[in-house]
Amino acid sequence: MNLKIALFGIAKEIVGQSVLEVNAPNDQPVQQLLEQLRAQYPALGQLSSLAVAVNNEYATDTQLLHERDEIALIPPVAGG
Amino acid sequence: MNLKIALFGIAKEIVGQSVLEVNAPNDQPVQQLLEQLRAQYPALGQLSSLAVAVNNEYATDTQLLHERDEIALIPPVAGG
Amino acid sequence: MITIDLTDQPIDVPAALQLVQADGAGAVNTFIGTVRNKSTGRPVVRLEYEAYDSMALHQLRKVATQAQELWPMLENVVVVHRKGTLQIGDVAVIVAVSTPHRAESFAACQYIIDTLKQVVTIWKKEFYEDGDVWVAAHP
Amino acid sequence: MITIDLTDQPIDVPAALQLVQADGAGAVNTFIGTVRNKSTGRPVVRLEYEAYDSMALHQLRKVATQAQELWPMLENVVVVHRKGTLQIGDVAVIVAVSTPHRAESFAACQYIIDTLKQVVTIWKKEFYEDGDVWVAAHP
Repeated sequence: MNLKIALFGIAKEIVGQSVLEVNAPNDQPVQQLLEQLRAQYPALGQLSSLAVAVNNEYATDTQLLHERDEIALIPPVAGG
Repeated sequence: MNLKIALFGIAKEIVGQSVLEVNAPNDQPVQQLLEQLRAQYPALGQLSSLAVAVNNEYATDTQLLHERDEIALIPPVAGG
Repeated sequence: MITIDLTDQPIDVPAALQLVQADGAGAVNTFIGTVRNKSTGRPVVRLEYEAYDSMALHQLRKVATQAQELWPMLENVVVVHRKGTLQIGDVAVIVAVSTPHRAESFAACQYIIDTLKQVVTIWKKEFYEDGDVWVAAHP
Repeated sequence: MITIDLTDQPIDVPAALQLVQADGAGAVNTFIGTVRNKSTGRPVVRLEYEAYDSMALHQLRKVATQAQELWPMLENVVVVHRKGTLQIGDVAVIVAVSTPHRAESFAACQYIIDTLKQVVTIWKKEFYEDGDVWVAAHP
């Protein structure tokens, strides 16, 4: 399946674009997507934290991703 | 000596005036003034608390009063 | 900087917030006390605050100074208390403090309003449809 | 009532305070975060906030709703966060809550700002004379 991943803040800078398209096996868990992205962009592995959001909620590591999900990569937030 | 005592809130209502003049022996302690006033105006004895202020500071029971002090009777405060 | 006021005019909240801000302070905590439409379940129609002005101002400044001793990083403190007749929704008191970081702004502001209520010589009379009461006067 | 906003315009603090007031709530606690002129000792010249808007709004509402569950007496909650470029002294965030009594107003407001900082998808870049840093990005 094809995943579109929205990127923000330092993650957008590291990857160099604001949306990343990734080809992934069906029902891929969050953890595997993160591993794949960290392998491709080692600077992502140096962040204090890196989460995945699915449909505006933080996803767990074992959550399965689907093609129509709204997926985003969430580097350390710093609001307020 | 002659003490002028400023009255506020419910104490002013109980006594029926905003300044009370009291004749007291020299160097009277606060505690004795309070006893004298409670005897004269028993409703003062029913308040949750009754303090004396001398020159804008709360006075202790044993503090001695002087004629030129600015003295006030402080019923329970309720600012804020 | 400490700013203290006791006024029979409506409290200017934006002006107080303007005064408390400091370029070195990223955190501003503000407590605003307003007149509620009821007190212990009883409908309130209005309030009257009476103050022993000179002592109230002196005690307010003392409380603010104590807060600056307890939280030395405190930048500015503004405390304004209203007196006279107040209607429902009117602002009775504002306490605003600025600090570099937020935890201290909450702690210092709460300390000031809590202590103010214990020591500042201001008295409140609540008026109901059928009577009035000096708040806290009796056990 | 919960009011949430994320805006690239200057935050209207008096409007937020107006919105939070309720006749049944005598206590309003407000936290305002402003841009400090330094960060960990280094002079800051300006900030940029970037947001994942839909998620930030969703998470802000969730935090406010959680606060109402934790403090059922909470009347109104207003949270407004700024995004885009901010100068020193600009308001970055305001959290305002109203409750019948004051202790809960402090607790609920502090809960909201503390939780906001942990979960809301907003990123901050600080600009110095000689560079810039994404705040909290690296250990």
